[in-house]
Amino acid sequence: MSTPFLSLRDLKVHFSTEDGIVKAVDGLSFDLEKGKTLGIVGESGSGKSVTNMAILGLHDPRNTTMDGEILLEGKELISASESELEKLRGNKMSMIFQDALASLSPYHTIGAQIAETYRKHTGASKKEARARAIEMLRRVGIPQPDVRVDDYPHQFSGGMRQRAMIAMALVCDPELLIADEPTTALDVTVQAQIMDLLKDLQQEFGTAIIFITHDLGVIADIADDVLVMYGGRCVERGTKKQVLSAPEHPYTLGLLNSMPSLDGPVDVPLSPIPGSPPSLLNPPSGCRFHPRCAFAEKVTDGRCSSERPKLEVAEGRGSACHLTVEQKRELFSDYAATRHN
Amino acid sequence: MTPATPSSAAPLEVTKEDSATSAKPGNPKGTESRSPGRLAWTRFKRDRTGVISAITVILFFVVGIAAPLIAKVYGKDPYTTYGMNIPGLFNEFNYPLKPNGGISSDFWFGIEPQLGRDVFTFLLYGIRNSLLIATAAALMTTLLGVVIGITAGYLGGKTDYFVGRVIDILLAFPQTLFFIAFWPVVMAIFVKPTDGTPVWLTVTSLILVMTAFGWASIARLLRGEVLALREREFVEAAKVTGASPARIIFKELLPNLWTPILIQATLLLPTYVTAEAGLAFLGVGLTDPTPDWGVMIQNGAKVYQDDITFMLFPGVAMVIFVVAFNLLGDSVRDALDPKTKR
Amino acid sequence: SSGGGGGNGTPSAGATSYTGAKVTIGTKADSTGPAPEIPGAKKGGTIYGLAPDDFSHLDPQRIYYAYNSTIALLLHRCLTGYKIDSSGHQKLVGDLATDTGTASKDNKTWTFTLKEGLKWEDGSELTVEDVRHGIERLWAPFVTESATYAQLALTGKGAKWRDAYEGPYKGKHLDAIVTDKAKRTITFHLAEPKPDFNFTLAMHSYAATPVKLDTKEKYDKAPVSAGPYKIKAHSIDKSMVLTRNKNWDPATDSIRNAYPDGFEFLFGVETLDSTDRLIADQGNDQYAVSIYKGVPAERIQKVLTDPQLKKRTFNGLLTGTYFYWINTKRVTDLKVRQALIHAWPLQQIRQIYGGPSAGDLASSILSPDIIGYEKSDVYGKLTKPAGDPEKAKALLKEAGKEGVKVVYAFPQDPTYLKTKVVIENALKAAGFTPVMKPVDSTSYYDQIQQINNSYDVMWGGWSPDWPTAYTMIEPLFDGAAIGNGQNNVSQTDISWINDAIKKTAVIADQTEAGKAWAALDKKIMTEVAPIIPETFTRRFYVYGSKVGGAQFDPNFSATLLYKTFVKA
Amino acid sequence: MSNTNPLLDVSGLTKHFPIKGGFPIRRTVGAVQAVDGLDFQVAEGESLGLVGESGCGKSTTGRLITRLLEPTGGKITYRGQDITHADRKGLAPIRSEIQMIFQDPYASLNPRQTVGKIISGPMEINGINPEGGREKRVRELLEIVGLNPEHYNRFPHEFSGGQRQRIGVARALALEPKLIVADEPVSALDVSIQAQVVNLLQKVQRELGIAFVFIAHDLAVVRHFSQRVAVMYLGKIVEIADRDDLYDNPRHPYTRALLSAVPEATVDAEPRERIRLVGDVPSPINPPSGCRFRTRCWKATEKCATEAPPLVQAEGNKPGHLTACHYPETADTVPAPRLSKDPEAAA
Amino acid sequence: MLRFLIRRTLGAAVILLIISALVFVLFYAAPRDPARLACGKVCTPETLALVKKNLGIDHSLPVQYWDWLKGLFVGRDYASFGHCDAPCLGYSFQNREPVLGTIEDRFPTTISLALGSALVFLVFGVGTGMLAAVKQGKALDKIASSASLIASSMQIYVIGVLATYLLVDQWHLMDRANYTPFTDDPGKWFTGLLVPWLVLSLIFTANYTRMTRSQMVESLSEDYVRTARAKGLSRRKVFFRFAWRGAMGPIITIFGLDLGTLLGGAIITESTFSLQGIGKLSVKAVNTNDLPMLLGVILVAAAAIVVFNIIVDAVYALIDPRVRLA
Ligand SMILES: Nc1ncnc2c1ncn2[C@@H]1O[C@H](COP(=O)(O)OP(=O)(O)OP(=O)(O)O)[C@@H](O)[C@H]1O
Ligand SMILES: Nc1ncnc2c1ncn2[C@@H]1O[C@H](COP(=O)(O)OP(=O)(O)OP(=O)(O)O)[C@@H](O)[C@H]1O
Ligand SMILES: [Mg+2]
Ligand SMILES: [Mg+2]
Repeated sequence: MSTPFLSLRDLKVHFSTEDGIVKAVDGLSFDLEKGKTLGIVGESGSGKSVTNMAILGLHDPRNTTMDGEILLEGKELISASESELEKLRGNKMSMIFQDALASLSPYHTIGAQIAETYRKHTGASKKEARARAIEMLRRVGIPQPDVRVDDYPHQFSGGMRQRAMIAMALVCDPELLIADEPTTALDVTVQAQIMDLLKDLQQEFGTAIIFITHDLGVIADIADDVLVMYGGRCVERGTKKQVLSAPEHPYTLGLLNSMPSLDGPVDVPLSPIPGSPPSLLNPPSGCRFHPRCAFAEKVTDGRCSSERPKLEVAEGRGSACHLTVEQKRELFSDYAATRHN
Repeated sequence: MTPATPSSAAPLEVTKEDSATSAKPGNPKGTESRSPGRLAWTRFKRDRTGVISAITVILFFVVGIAAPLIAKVYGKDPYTTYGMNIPGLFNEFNYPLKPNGGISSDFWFGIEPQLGRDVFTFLLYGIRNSLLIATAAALMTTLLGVVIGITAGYLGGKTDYFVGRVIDILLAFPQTLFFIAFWPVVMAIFVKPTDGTPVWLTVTSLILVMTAFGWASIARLLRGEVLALREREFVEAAKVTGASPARIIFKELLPNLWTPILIQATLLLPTYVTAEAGLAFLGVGLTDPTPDWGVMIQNGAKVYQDDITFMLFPGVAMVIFVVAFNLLGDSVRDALDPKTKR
Repeated sequence: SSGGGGGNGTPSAGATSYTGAKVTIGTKADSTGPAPEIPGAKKGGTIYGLAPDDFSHLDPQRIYYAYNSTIALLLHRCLTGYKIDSSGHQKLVGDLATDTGTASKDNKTWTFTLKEGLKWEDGSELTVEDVRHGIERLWAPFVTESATYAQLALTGKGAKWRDAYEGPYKGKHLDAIVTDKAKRTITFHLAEPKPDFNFTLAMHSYAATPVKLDTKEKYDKAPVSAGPYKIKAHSIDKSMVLTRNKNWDPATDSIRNAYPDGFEFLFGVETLDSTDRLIADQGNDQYAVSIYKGVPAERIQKVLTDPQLKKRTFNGLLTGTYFYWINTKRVTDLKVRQALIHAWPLQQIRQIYGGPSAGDLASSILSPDIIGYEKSDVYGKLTKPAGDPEKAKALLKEAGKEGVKVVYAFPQDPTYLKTKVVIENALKAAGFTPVMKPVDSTSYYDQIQQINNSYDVMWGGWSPDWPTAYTMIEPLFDGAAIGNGQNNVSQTDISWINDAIKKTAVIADQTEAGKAWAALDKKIMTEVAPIIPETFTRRFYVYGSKVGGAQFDPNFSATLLYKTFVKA
Repeated sequence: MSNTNPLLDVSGLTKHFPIKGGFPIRRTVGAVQAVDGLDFQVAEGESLGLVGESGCGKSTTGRLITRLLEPTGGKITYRGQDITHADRKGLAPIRSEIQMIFQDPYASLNPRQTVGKIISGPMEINGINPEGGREKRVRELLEIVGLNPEHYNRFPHEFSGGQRQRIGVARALALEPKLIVADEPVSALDVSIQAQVVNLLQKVQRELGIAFVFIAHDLAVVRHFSQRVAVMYLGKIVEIADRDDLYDNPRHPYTRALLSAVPEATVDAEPRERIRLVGDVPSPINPPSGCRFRTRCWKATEKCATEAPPLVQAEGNKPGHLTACHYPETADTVPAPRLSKDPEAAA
Repeated sequence: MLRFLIRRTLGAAVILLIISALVFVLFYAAPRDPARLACGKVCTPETLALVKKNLGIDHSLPVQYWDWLKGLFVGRDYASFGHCDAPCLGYSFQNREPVLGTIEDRFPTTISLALGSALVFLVFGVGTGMLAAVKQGKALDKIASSASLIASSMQIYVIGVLATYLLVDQWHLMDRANYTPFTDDPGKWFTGLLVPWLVLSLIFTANYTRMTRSQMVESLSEDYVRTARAKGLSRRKVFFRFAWRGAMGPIITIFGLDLGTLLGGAIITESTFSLQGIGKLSVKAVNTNDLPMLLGVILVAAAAIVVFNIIVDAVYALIDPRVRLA
């Protein structure tokens, strides 16, 4: 196998705050190929955004320590200089942020913000860049792009803003696109529009996409591979089908079970995951999920609370859990039964 | 019986040192409760600049409050014209004979040129009076601004409109000019022509006038804060349960406004200390026989060429105080509101 | 001129030999120009004048305050004037007039003859009509600030003098003044005898104003000069530039030298600031003088202890006396008034003013530059200047008024707030119950000049309008001068004083008169004790290093501008 | 159907927010027609779900029912009592009976009050003195909502989002209400936590017999929680029906589109028909004439532009299933076309 | 925009009207008589009445105010000054000059002082503030912050005299404070105002340093700044084009208000340096009970504040496209 397009090796991102060290990402690895979409799911605070901001090198070096490797086409990014990163950002790799209103400068027109990126990386003239901006807006489905190009973000609706964000991220035809919960704040109808758009664009350009969300439904819609994060670590990964229909980690299973569906039974209570997400300041020892895990006592010697489970990945499939395969098969099927009657 | 709950004024504790013992009883089974005020206090304690500034500021207040006591121990008062009464202290021009402004074991900070009062006690009393005025004015300004601002913000409608216009007018006033122009008016209202102007009256009117002009900006700020807070869901939650406007203002809104209020108050105090000095320069406020920090500096500025010492003590003290208080203000702000870093 | 408005009396000084100017009456020869040359003086250059305020009036008829007179000396000319020698002695001489005038036996008719060659700045001739016009203008409704001595003397109607004449602008002249254009004479027919009327006419209120060039109200901004300089530019409250008046003939003027080609006055420079500028002595400040304000107390030490600096100073006593009025209608007991005088801490007060150099202690009403001044010290204040609380206590006891409440009023001004401290201490020590009452300094005189005011002792001062005692004793102690806005603040209405004033005022020989006034001074102090004399204030002036001829104007307590010159 | 004696009866409910402007004197120049003539009932113990896109007026409806807002028109009747324009005093007796749960678990709790105070506050205001004292009752409530009663003295910031939402529920329960308006109570929560709260609410509804107006934009959650569901679009109810009716047999095109846009976390199930709506909800300041959905509807005709469809029981509907559409969908309608993405067409 | 301006101007006019009425009432509430001061040393009741008539204050208070107001629009005739053209602010009691003329004469000084020092404190304040924001937490940040704080806690009348003594008199580094019109001699204008500029800006600089720093720190943490970085823009560009743009608003607001206040006269500074501006004029008007002048300067000062309020709002709308003027 040749070197993967993007590869993270044991990434650690720690923040020093006045309350102590926040281990936001604590040993994360994954690979991503071109033209593929990796969906990252996880609860709020599980380190999804931190991971991806780390790829772009956007963390403030004053309070952040990064460890491990981030390789983009074999090139190490953690140790890369700021000017090297500047050349990559917005060009080879770009990012769509969750809150489009806050993430777009309120002081500049949409067009200017898109054109600026283009000019920076291609050295195009103002006129060319503007034409490019209009073209991008048209491509993401903004009506009357030649007029709206001179609007300010606050004049756009939520969905249009998100599309403008996408246009901005794609203006230099990046090879890697990171979409950080691009649809979470949007209505389902708009969300569907955006996801269609992303899929189309990927088909057209073969972009590698990292799609962050905490909604498994969205993952099911868009991703090829899925990575489930919990407390700054990857607890499970595999193809969409593998993860969603045969989860190997109790957390993934819990997530799936706790989701109400449009066609399931309605009179039984949902099966939530008890407890609340872990603190990253004082994370639980061993497996970070063990305080909420329904099967923790099934593992002998209290290993769940003392020993960090390894993430064994074989052919892109793996999970970090002390339960044996047999145990899982047995225990999980019960739960699965309660889900689909 | 309702259990002891931290009072709504809890955040105020951050400025007091003796709050460390509160909140311990009534905390069942070690579930330690950390009120927002307590958290701020913890943050504040960690801030070295803040603590040093706080100590400095407290020192000034202690010195001011204890001025009569200190003067007694020291054995002098700020009114006696020692330089004139005791031969050998002054030269023929009424400047201290000894170098460095006449500093000696008797007169620690020297003696005042011309009148010959003791600089040390005079400074103590000056600090006392200035701090009294500034503190009282800052408190009253804040109080008035808070009450008006919150009321206008919460009630909205006509009240808000009216208050808003009054604020507009007040803020359009050239304030210093107004002070100097209408100070005599204020005094004339209160003093019978046959009576001397008692010092307390000067002080009171100064406080009143400063308050009258100062409240507007605080009120405006708080009005804005209330407008924002009013939309918060917990206010609606209170409304849904039938809470009266008074209850909402005092129990729901006010506790959440302590942060801006405290910040404003800490900004106000040093401003008032210097403003009071500036006004004294323009002839408004306390005048010479009553010890006043600002008047002292101003007199010092006149004689500095011959006796720099006399300007140095009050001047340096003022710089230290204002700087310390501003730094303290910053620290308080950081502690209360850690997100917005200065 | 009188005690100045409000609280600007901060004096300062230093021990020198100067003890007040002698005043004499000059002869016709003294009145004949040109003025004697000053050794070393040369023509040319510009002298700069610094002052906190602009002149409030330039129209001579509206000039009364001494400060305005300092410029009036350069622009306006009266029938008489004072010729001042280098030691500060003054002589009354004829200015426009050939001499100091001729009085009739009864002192009710005064005749003056104009010199020849007198011209206005436009070259037109200055005639007796212009002199008369200047006096008639005093009746114009816009002239409200002038001295009133001549008006009173000419009409004899007292305060109703305005009713006697409707002013010059309705075509009529004042009957009491007769002019003869051909003979160049002007004759005043007074309603009452005035042996010192020629002193009165030296006041700038009585300067000549050209009939043809009179612009009425507007004249105040642009007067026509008859003096050695004329106004070239005037930016009100900021600056004023004077240039030579080519039509002024030195031969007609025995008083004024005019060496500089011009003057430039800069207004709005506070006293401390101007003093520092003069001390620093840089640029144009080397050619600068302070027009009116002396060195403030804060800089006296610096100025007097630096020998280089001290060389650049002159000083003089102010014309008047500073004292404290005792309201005799409220403090009716003579013993209490005497106790007050005994208790008063003169020395401490002067210390605050700046020590011995700030002035001489006063013990009488009249000041040293008054004709006939005699030192008298009825209450031994000069031997016990710090106050004699024992004696005061004893007197109070005698009067049975121990612990009596005394309300002391003073202008709210840094200096008097300081003297208040020592006065309060002294009064307490002497067994009084003092009430200290600061009064807004801008309206201080208004308030104490209300006859029904509620003050017992009031700070104040008085300067004579010319150096005879009449102008001190009459306004201060004549029963007729009691009234709102009048100067008999002590409210003494005692027949023997009133009579003595009337009698003494008509003594023709000013030396004789002087003696009589001095005796009256002593008698008033002894038997009535209506004031507490405080100081004869001394003022120091610094001037730039390139200024020559700077000397004190004993008459207006200022820099004598027309004697200055630019050093080569 | 319990329409005979509903707990809450809303008819023609309207709320227009005035827009100020004009020159030189400010006046009202227009209105945001946030809610425009709603009719629905809530029976005792029943849960009515209210779904719709952002800005369609769901929250406004909730706030009108709880009388946080003054209705512009229409009528709100609670247990036969007209409370449309009741003032604070008039509302006092029923204040304890209608309560609210809010969306934002951070903004809805006063950060300066302890949990105990937050929950006992409503009792204090309404003068309720339960047996054993308020503190005891608060501890009970905390237990009911699944929190540690010992957390009585803690401050909201010491709790996670889900826990905070439980505090909000406890506060609403403190007054033993008959009706709770829950405005997106779980939208701000993580999936894993969301289920906890939904379960809690369900428990509360069932065990205490409390009626709910459950506002949400997540159709799956609403389906799980509500017996009846109303779909709103731009200030109007476009469809209201029993749960199964609505989800299985949506008659309004908008309902259909909405249902089809929900992503499902299943990979093996055969993909549902997809309807992609284009564009955004139009502005409520100038809502489209006639049927408000027509600008995004693939079936719109002339008639839709001129005639506003009434909310009626369309042909083929079960009783109580009301639809406001001129051309309601039928079960066997061919799947709607995947709409062209030509933006111009939508604008 | 035009509507906004018209509406706000009307509002401003009302405010100024109220202020002038207030000044009138308050002025006469004091136990002082402006006529008495103008009346001179021998002030008999007859003379006093004459003076009152001359000054135009021989009527009741409301009539006086009405006369004054009318004068503003149609001019006014005085017994002793003659006609005064509209807009007539009256004649000064003190120097009997038209108030408007005097104010016009003094205004350039105040404008020069205000603008010059504003430039100085803007450049220094904002400059150090930005520097401090870049070097957050580093020594430079701390030095800049504390130095500006110390400077701002000094009193102008102290620093003013000290600066003059040292810079001018002792070391001969700068010229003595003095106003020369720019049109006369730009060089002298500059050197004459340098010391007051520096001293006056001292107290402001710290404020701007602190404000700029905090605004920059805040806006550097904005999401859209992060976006700008994610686009690959250089630090410099991110800093100036994005962060600074966001920080500008509040700074400009405060700056406008400060400038408005300064244009009403920097009273203490002008007094300390003997500069003949509006501030000094106003102190003199107070000290001489000069009602027309006082009214004039208060109105000018208030107008400056009000006008700058409007300007600030307008500028804000220009900077921030989200703000709509109503
Ligand atoms: N600059 C920072 N300093 C300190 N802590 C940080 C910083 N940035 C993020 N964190 C912490 O790191 C953890 C992970 O944050 P992250 O933003 O990656 O979560 P997320 O998975 O993206 O969550 P969400 O779904 O809410 O976006 C959180 O606990 C957050 O508080
Ligand atoms: N106080 C108000 N003043 C003016 N307009 C308002 C006000 N409150 C709401 N609106 C407007 O009314 C419309 C409906 O708002 P509402 O909050 O009810 O929507 P919603 O359905 O709850 O949306 P979301 O899902 O975003 O919460 C929106 O267009 C909103 O902008
Ligand atoms: Mg995130
Ligand atoms: Mg809502």
